[in-house]
Amino acid sequence: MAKRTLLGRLGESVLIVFCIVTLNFFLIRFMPGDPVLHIIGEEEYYNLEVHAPQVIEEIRGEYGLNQSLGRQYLTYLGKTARLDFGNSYRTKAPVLETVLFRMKWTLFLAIPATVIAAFLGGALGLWAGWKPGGRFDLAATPCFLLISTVPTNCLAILFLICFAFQLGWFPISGITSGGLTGFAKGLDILHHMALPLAVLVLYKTSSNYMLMKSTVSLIRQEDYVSTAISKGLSQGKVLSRHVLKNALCPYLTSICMQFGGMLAGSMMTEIVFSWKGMGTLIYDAVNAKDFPMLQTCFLLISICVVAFNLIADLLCLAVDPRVREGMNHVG
Amino acid sequence: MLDIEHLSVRFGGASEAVSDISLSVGEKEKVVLVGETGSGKSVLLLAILQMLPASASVSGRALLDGTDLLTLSPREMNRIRGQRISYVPQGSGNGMNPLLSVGYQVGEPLMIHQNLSKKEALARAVAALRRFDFGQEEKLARQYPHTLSGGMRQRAMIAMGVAQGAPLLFADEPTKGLDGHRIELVVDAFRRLEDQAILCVTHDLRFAQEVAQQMAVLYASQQVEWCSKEAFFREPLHPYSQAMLAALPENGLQAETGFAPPREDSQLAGACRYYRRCPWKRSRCRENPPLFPVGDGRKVRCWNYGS
Amino acid sequence: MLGKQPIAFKVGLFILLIILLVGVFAPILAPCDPYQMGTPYLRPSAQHLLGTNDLGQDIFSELLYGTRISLIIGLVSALAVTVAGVCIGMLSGYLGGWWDRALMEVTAVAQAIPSLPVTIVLAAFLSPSLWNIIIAICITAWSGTARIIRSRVLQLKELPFVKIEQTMGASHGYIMARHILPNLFDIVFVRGVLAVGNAMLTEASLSFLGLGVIGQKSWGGILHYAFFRSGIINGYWWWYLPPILCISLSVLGFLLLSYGGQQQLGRRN
Amino acid sequence: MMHLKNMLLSAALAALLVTAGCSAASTGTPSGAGGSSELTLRVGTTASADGFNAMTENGSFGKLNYTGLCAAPFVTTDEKGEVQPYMMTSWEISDDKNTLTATFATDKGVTWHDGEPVTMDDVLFTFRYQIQKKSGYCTGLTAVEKIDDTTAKLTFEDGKAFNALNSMANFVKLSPKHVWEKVDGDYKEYQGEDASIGCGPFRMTGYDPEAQVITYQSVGEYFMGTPAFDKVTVKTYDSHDALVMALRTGEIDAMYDYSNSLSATMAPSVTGVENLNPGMSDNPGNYQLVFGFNQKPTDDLAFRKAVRSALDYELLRTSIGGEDGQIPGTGIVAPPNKGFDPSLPKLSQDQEAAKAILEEGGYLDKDGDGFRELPDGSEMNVLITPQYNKTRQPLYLRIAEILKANLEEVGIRTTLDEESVRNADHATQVRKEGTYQLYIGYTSPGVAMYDTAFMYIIQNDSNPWGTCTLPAFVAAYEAKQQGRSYEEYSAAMKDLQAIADQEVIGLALCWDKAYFPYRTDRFEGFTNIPGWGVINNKTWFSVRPKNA
Repeated sequence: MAKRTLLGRLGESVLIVFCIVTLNFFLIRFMPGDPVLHIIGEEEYYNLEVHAPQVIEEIRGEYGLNQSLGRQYLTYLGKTARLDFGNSYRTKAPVLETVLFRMKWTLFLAIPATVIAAFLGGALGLWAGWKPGGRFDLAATPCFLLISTVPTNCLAILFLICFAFQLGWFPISGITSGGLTGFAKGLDILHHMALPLAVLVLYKTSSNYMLMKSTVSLIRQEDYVSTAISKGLSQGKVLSRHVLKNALCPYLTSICMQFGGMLAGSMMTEIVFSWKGMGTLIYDAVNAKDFPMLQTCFLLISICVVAFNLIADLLCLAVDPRVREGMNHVG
Repeated sequence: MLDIEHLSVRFGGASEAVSDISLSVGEKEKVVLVGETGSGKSVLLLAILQMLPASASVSGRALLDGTDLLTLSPREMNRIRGQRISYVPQGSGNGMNPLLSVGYQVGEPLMIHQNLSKKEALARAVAALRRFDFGQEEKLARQYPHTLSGGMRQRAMIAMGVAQGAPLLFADEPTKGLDGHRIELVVDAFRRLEDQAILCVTHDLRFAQEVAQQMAVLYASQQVEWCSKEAFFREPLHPYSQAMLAALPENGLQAETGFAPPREDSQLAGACRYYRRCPWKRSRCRENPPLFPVGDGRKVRCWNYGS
Repeated sequence: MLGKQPIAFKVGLFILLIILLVGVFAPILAPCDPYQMGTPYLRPSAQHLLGTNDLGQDIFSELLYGTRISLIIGLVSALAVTVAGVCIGMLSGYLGGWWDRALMEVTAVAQAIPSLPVTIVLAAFLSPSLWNIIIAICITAWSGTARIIRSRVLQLKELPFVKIEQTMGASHGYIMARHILPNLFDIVFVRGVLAVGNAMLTEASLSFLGLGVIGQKSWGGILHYAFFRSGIINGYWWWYLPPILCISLSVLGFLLLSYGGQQQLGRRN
Repeated sequence: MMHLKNMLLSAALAALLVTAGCSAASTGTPSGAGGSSELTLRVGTTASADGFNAMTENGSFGKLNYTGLCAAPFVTTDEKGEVQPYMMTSWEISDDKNTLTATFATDKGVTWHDGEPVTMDDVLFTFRYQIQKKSGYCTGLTAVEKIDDTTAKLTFEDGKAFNALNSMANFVKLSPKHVWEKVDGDYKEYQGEDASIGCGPFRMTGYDPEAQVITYQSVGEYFMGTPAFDKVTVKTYDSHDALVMALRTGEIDAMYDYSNSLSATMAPSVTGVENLNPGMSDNPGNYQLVFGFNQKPTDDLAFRKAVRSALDYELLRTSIGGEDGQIPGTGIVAPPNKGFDPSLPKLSQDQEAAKAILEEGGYLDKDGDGFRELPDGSEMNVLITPQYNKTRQPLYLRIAEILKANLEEVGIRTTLDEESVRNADHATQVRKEGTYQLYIGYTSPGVAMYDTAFMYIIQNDSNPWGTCTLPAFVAAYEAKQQGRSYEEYSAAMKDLQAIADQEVIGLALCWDKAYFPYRTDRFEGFTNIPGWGVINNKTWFSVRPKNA
């Protein structure tokens, strides 16, 4: 039974990825703007336009941009299947290489942020949800609520101005200063990472906190919690064995979604702190109309989302016997 | 062993959810509290176990073998719960954790209070289940609560309550939401608990008749009568008790007055809570009567029996 | 009715009421015409409470007028997102079968698409009119609502009154409109109100990237020029902080409203 | 199973990690010359750090090559914008302006960065490649012939020799034949290690993609002089804001950003800061408004004159040029340019005069809606089109707002061409087809030095930009293009400015300053070339460490 569901979900995921590949192609191909302008650069383009417009057409042919849309789509599908994502219009470098390099740095920022926030938000939310209206709840909830009302880029900018520019505690931008090796470089990267990490952790913690708090405060009212207390379990055991276990399914689902979205999730923070990850890559690619780059980024992001959705399902399957037996009332 | 004296519970600034309840449960004695849904029966049990939210203020005393449970610290209370008093929640509700196996949950108190290993606790849980003749108890122990029927679940929870061997059992509406046949199974389960004292709240008079030795009647959060089962069914004193009995099918369903408590705002401040419905009401009843002792250990809250 | 609502709901409503009033009465409240140009980069003074921008326009008046466009963007986006989400979720949940599969597949695709990047791509390539910005904000935002609505409809569908109507031969449209939809109200309310806040946050992000509405005064637009006309580097806090605060305050208002609604929801279930 | 204790423990650990990151902050060494004892000039830019192909002009590598850092140009320009020798050491132009006979530094012991000597073959290879790809920098070049090992003859058509010499300055660099002749296909696609090889004073030695830093090492003795520092690092920042912060915190020594000086609105952030020179110079380039001569009503001189009188130049001056901006003259080109005519009047706002001109020209508001109609009575709605440019867009939009407000004050209804704001294609199409009415654009310092803002106004065979075909203007423009010396060029420029004054073919919106700030605490001897800043072809030989 579970095996069949699993296979079904896997097939569904593949279908979703295929849809996204298709959508990717058409979404980006229907955007206005002449990609040739960005392939050869603005100055050169205007120059050629005057002196040798046929060269522009030649380039168009070289990149297959003069073929019919259907043909272009088939070519694109074939290439995607072979993991050939082509070269960047802008830098001419192989797209996959660039994307993987940038992905590494996004993950370097996003994984610690997600993990830290998962534990921090979870623990704090558990505490606040267990004692709603308590002193901790009253102090923490407004703080986290406020954080989630500030646009990410604004908070990031304020952090940048305050801690990096005015106080000078942190470097302005980038991943590392360059010219360093070994341990010194590691420290330097940590130093560069502190501010963007802090911003990401704050946001993720606040949303995790809210989720955990509301889940726990609902579970708290469940009869089985009273039962557990009536058995004489200590508070810690009630929380860990009964409350947390029941809160885990929705919480893990949400954390998995965060993991799934992490490739694009830190975009604004990356842009503000010039962190050379996927977010800045996408932004630059949008500005440069670097279609192959955009398509590859979108594809990877989507695969990541789909994969982690699958993982979330698996985790819930492991935690919740009701899901295991295919019943339709989770949550 | 348990003596409750003038116990009242109030939530925040609202009116009392439980008001002035006095009763006692002797060794191995079965006491049943009857009253309509919403009369505050369950709150009473939770109040004694100190399981109400912080917003509740509890007054009065609840002496367990001489110690007032209401004054114990949470840590001390943890040693009472499950060990001295076990609690059986409503089977129709979510009283069992959906994510843990039945066996684990039945055996859980043993792990805490007797430091048994999981395996030993499980074996004891199976033994406890066996007391109630489920059949295929090992399999049942491995099952999850959502696969059980309401009656099964209720009996499993009774097993959970007795597995540890606590001398006093609190049961909350054990027959709620069950059909006749399943009620019989639950009654049967209760009958097997000869060694335990039981304080059970229910709205089901038939169930009370099967199980109780002593009865307490609650009306609009207030205890109105306290007597033996026999006395109650033979000769109920309070008009509300009489109305309840009259409403039983074998007595002809004579319930034309309707006896659910009226809404709070339509009650007369300070008057007897049954004033609006009472066939005997007179001017004296504009003042709420205390519980009058009327001999044989019976008590009743009505001006007709005292002055 | 209001007396029984949680305090969060009331506070949220109060904040939003004030913002709404400011938006409606902006022409009366504003000390200057926000389009009137004068001396650029004035510091805050009695005449210009928050100084002037790079064109010498009064920033305080800009803020008051900006309330309108920002609210419109938020509300219209939220309306579109919620209507789309409810329609798709309801059809999918109620009709079931192939409809359900197809619509849920579409929803899953929309969820897997990176929403902010797609929004940025659209905003970057479409002309910067108010409506295009709203389209860019809405394009993937409906999927969460659709899923939640669907699972609620699946529950509602099993309820006796719906079953009875079905056996009596009532049309699907009638049942959906008369019985399903009214029972979704609370969930729609909570999701819709959240969507307003999200749309406003997205607009702020777009403005930061230079992809916001142009020509009309909105909070995002004020921020845009504060970012790109050197308000940050020169430390003109009176230029970039007030729009951030306004955005945060209104998002807070909507958040409290939905938070209160959620509490209400939890209480009823 | 996750236990509460573990969870809290992990949370505490996570918090520790964050604080560790923070404490690293206070002990770390944010600035400094990278830890080595070598003397490094640290340059910041906003051009992206990707692609190290000397045949392209992409990214920070390509843009820095305009200064002859790694690749060596044939000729450069000086502060006055006049051509100066470099790899081309001397030249002579024939009387028919079709032949350029030049000597090259192929006997000065210059080597490529891989050790191969620079020879006349490389010179011939470079020019032939320019001919083959129809380079705009060498317009009219048809042939190149070797005379001896240091001399070659370049043949042009249409008398373009002097013109080409000027337009190739800084931009056309000598390319190593031995590297490129083995490359198949498009040179610009080549990604090999040796694609960055040049024969300039610095050799590219490394690129750190994480730090976005390119490193260059001095080659030591060089025929143009020997650099007084060992290394140059070029770090890419994402915005001018970040660049200025880095300058102020001392992360870099100077800014280079070909033709993209800091916006004047940022001037306050670099003035009055310790150890920081704002690097202000007169900008040879300018923002301009161009009229569409193919469209009504902008083809009408009366209308153009009315627009000239309607605009608020004081506001434009401060919006574009800040405190240091100047109200421009009617001749469009800015003071630092060759042939600038200081005698022409400054622009000034006189809305009453504008209204009077419009009345006289027949632009009346007959239907009483507050806006004027065309003389034939049909509705008038003038389209304002800003040039498509991502970084200048906010300013273009602000300028459009000012124009809109000013023109509406004199009764001219206007609309912003929103389509052109985001859609580069549409913007290009509008420009190519010449269907615009009011076109806001920018003349970069590079263009201003020789081609000038008039390039955006003229319509001729080789120009996709302008729409103006007034015979006198076209004649003067041709005379400028074919000038054989700076005298001839300047005379033609004076004529062009006079025509601009009389015919109102376009309007400069502000004569602003360029800001290329640099630090003064580590180096001295900078030359600030207008429109380029202190990082230019002189930098590598004249800048020296302070107190050395």
